[in-house]
Amino acid sequence: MTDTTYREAIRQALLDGMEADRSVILMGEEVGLYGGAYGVTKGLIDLFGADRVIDTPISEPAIIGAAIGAAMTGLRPVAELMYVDFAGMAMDQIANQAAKSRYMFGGQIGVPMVLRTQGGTGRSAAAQHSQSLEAWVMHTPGLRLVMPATVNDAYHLLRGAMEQPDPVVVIEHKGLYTLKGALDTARPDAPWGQPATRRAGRDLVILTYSRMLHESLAAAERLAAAGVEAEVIDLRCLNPLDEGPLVDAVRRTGRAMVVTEAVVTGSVASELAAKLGELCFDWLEEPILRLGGEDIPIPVSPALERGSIPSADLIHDTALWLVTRKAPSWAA
Amino acid sequence: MTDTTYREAIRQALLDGMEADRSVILMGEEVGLYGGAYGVTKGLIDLFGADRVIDTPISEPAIIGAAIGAAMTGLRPVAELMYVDFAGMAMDQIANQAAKSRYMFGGQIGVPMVLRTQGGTGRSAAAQHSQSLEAWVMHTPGLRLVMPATVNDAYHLLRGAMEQPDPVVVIEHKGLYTLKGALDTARPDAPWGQPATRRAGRDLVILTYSRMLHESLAAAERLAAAGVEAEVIDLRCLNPLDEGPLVDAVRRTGRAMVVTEAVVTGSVASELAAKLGELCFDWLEEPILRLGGEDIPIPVSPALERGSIPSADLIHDTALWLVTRKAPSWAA
Amino acid sequence: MTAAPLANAGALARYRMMRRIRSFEERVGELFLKGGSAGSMLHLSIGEEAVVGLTDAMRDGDSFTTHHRGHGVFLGRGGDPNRMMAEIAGKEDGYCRGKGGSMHIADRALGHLGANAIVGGGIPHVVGAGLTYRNRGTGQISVAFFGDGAMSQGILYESMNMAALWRLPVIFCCINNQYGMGTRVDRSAGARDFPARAAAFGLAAARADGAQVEAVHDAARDLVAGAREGRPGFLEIDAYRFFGHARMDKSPYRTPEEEAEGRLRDPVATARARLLAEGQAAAPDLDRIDAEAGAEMDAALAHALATPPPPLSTMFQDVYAPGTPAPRPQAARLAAILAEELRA
Amino acid sequence: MTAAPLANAGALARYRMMRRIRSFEERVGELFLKGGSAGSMLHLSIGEEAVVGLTDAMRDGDSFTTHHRGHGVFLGRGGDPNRMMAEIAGKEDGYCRGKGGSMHIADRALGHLGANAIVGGGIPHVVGAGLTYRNRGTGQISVAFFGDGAMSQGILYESMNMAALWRLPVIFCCINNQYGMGTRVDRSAGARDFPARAAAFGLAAARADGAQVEAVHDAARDLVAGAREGRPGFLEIDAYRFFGHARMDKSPYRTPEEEAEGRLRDPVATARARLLAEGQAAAPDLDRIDAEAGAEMDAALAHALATPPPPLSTMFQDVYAPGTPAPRPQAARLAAILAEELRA
Ligand SMILES: Cc1ncc(C[n+]2csc(CCOP(=O)(O)OP(=O)(O)O)c2C)c(N)n1
Ligand SMILES: Cc1ncc(C[n+]2csc(CCOP(=O)(O)OP(=O)(O)O)c2C)c(N)n1
Ligand SMILES: [Mg+2]
Ligand SMILES: [Mg+2]
Repeated sequence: MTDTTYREAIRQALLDGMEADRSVILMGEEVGLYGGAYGVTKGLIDLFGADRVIDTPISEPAIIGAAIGAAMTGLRPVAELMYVDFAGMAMDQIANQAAKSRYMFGGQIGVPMVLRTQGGTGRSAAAQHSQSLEAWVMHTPGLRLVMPATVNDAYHLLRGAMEQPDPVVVIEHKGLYTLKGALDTARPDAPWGQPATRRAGRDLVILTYSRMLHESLAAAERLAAAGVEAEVIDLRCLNPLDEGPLVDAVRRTGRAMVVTEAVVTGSVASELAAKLGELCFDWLEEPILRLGGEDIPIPVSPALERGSIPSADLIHDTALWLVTRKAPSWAA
Repeated sequence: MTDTTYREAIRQALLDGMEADRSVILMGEEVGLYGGAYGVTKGLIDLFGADRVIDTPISEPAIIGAAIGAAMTGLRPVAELMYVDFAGMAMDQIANQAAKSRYMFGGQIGVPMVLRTQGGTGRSAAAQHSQSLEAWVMHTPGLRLVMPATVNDAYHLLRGAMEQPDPVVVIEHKGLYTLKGALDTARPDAPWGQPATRRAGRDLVILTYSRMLHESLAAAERLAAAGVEAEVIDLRCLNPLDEGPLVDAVRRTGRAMVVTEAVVTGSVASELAAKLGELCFDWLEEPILRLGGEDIPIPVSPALERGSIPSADLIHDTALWLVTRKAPSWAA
Repeated sequence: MTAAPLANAGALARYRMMRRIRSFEERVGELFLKGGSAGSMLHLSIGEEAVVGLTDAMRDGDSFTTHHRGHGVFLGRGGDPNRMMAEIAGKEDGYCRGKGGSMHIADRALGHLGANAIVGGGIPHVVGAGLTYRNRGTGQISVAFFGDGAMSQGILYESMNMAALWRLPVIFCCINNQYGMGTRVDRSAGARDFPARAAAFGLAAARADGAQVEAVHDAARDLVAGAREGRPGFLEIDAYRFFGHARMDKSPYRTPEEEAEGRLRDPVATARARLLAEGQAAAPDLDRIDAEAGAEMDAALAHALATPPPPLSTMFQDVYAPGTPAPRPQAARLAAILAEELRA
Repeated sequence: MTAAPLANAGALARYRMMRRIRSFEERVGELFLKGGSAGSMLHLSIGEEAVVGLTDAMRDGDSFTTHHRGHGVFLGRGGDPNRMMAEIAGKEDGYCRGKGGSMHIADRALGHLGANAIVGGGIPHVVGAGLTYRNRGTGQISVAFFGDGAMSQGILYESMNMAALWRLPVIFCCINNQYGMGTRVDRSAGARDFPARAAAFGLAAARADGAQVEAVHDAARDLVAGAREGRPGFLEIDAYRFFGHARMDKSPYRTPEEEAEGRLRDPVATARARLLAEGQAAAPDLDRIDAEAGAEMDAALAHALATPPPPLSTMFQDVYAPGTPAPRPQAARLAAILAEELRA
């Protein structure tokens, strides 16, 4: 167990995965010489050579397509899409090819590939470099989806993804690469595929993932000071979703919020609220609330950008209302 | 008021729109000489010439991109994406360019274009030609989204779309082109942007759109025979969503189902259930149920295809349970 | 049986294969008319049989992807007509258990990495296969088959660029049948020299007459040899689509005269005439081949009609690999909610 | 003030514009160091100023799109440095009211249809603009500016094909600065002759030395004239990216020697030397031009720092056109739920 960063943990997972399995290759824009747009793959090309760490042209559809073909024929590609925002160019290869090949071909041909990418706000990168598009992925049967929020998960969710027989989309968060934390390569926070309870609490449950976990935990701390104990569950693995523990928590507390950074309309928050609304109806004291990004493109101005996604303050205020029925000032 | 088909109504809307506004052009694969893959644009090239009815190469991203540029400079393009399934190749132009230009450019440059496409099952067209991808569109601020279910709406929603100052995605249903019904070009079923109540009822409300409207209405007929009166609301305009009438109906009946053909996880049904769960909580007698497509790619076998999406039977049985607490046989 | 010396067994074998393809496609048409096909999205490769010139230049172990009009290519690489026809009928006994159909047929064992209903969709997959073969030094190649319509898809150029850049054992084969649906190639291509496009990306590029399977074969042999040594290639097969785009299309956008002329460029008839003219085969030999092909495909058609459709429950299989949980059926989800409700 | 005859006022004007671009970009760097830029995604066009050879061949009313490294192009077409710098600082007074920033700057009035942060994203928009101009017979042209990296984007080829097919008044201008981030062009291009690619799609294609603005201008004039008559063109400007990809990049993937050599190909210094050598201007003239440019951009920088950021409420504007309802803020949504709850 060592202290390291989210960035380093991902790099370690790639390194360990490549050492464990010679069929693993990395491919993507700037993953080699440059070391990755966010420095994640630094030095790996020196360790594994240009045949296994492949700098590609700026051709997102063909990058994913080539990874699919490599996966079909025996390699285990970890393809990188530099920003999840570029998924728009490659969704055909992601959703129509990678996701559906096994099914369309009657189980004959699997696509054991990982698609690493990153999303989210926090760097004033504007509307085309700041999105959270996990909802597109989640709506696509055949894909698996994981989104690490902690340093340990950055390692374990990716390692686990590299062992799956089907395509896994791993969405990192650009605002977390410098996050520091403990990494225990022998012990995941929870089994791959399951959520992790990051904080126990009896009064309400906050369901979240990726960077919003940290805003939620900060809000929970302040709520505790006010006598409200929020349980915070990190979804980690969004699809397929292990709903059991979520259902238990929501039934136990009777109050729930789902917090995401994505545009709220049509988001993962909506999916969770709908699903838990179905399964926990008789246990609910209050509606399941969604907190998400505003329904707008992400503005470049740092203040506007920050203002467009949920803050610990907003989570705190809303949770307090849910539990105490005390209206926040902004609800006046 | 004349009896015609959904296909003809769309064609009429295009024709009337092109006559009313010389800046309207059509562009897309096979929209000209061929008359459209589903025959919708038949003959329009003869009426308006090849400068206004433009057959394009098979280049989905550039088709949408060219439409954007034309819209920015003064034309009103109606671009056709032959199948919504091909959105995967063009989502960058749809979601990063068309949707965000006005915002990113601070309001300077609008993109008044229409993207016509069609989706859904019913023709054994298999996994890459049968999807319902409206959830991707709905999750994209800046886009408007309409999905006509009736002949009259096929005309009016498209005509209205052609007058919007912002990009509108119109998703038709391949299974509805031969639908017959009344067209009154002077009278829309409801104002553009608003839902339409297709059947009144006191016991529960079924929220739906596109082809599932007809399955829902069929189910409602059978429910009536069993003494259960279902209100059936056709969303028509999915984004932005005029939620008021939906909220009223759900509060009034206390029971609601959302029925869509799309894969249920991450669907428009989830968005609706989440939103109405928030706004109608205290009025609900039962959880808001989602009925959607199975969480699988669409299989080619006609029987499997049919079995993978909601039927009038399933809607009927589920509604009956919601109202009478009588478990259907398949729930044993 | 005749005693004519078969100087070129390869040419005869290619004739036989082309005839099998022709017969197969004719039976696919019948399957549709009998109401036995899964849907109407059936794209016949009649007129394009000379692709056998390339499939015959490939080796066991080579892989390939095809477009929506790929029956002929698949047969050329050894596809089993019974399982193909059953798949086209959406039957459980089909290659894909009735999930894929005509446009999504595949055979891992034969290196068929999949037909694709997205124009251009399967092209980049051969780039990835090429990476595998290059990295492992296996000597295999991978070939993408697609139509002239895919020449307008950006992903083709991205893929060709990668193949050239990385010197991959890959071939891009454009079966130019002059049409993408109703659009003749001069209405979709800003410039008409497709090999020039490929050459500009660094590929060895050639065009061959699609009426002459042996001409295709000659060009293909060179390209295949080059590809095996890391010089990726591009081959345009200049052919004609004899019938409509799909089963419902009567091609009103072209003249009967043009069609009649196009159909004169028949690779099967041309090959037959040449075999006879060069004395490589006698008419009875060829007649027997034709009859055998017809009988074989009659049997495939009968099989496809007779064999049962997949049971409903198979719908949930193959979304994910065996051993990982299948998606929960909606009825089960609703029942779970319902059960809780009743309990509560 | 000197009395030297300015034989070629155009060349001097281009020199002035290049100097203004250089000074502007230097101030953008300062803005970042002062912590005043909105983010660090700032891509300086230093070394690429010869693009003025093309912008100067365009006319009022012509339109264009740019990539993420488009400040120089925009200035070349008349962009206002104050509003540009304010936008780069994310301020309300900026071209896009602080919503777009460096990578999403636009000016409808000047025909700037938008910078784009998606490599290749803006290229097809000029095809559409070309359709408008062709249909209306306006005589305008539209030009897409992009980097060598976009030569790997399929959408470029789709767009070039359409432009050639439809004979649109359009030009595709590749500013080849030899790098896409850390990838030198020989590591991204299977074949290096970009004009050959464009020619294979039917475009009039040329390459010009990016160190020589007049050479660029000569090539551009011909292409622009052709485009106006419906012969679309492609121009590669062969340049060098003087600094890192973005503000944080120190270019460790290339040698100092290479950089030093690349920077010898300085279009500003080259133009200055040529103006002097040919006696078209005297040193004091040019010094004054330089000083004026510096002062102008100092002022733009000061303005950007001083002018206020946009108020939070503007966030909800411009998602849709004025007159259509803005998205409801989340706080209002939650409050609505809350209010109902309290009432109930
Ligand atoms: C991405 C995409 N765009 C459009 C279509 C619809 N479509 C199916 S086949 C076809 C024509 C293809 O022409 P070509 O590539 O020449 O193949 P051919 O049918 O002639 O064999 C089109 C436009 C599609 N399936 N995929
Ligand atoms: C579609 C897409 N892929 C990748 C990126 C990330 N990216 C930004 S700039 C860049 C390099 C672009 O190189 P080039 O086109 O030569 O432009 P230059 O930066 O050299 O001006 C890359 C890969 C992006 N913004 N968009
Ligand atoms: Mg064709
Ligand atoms: Mg560059």
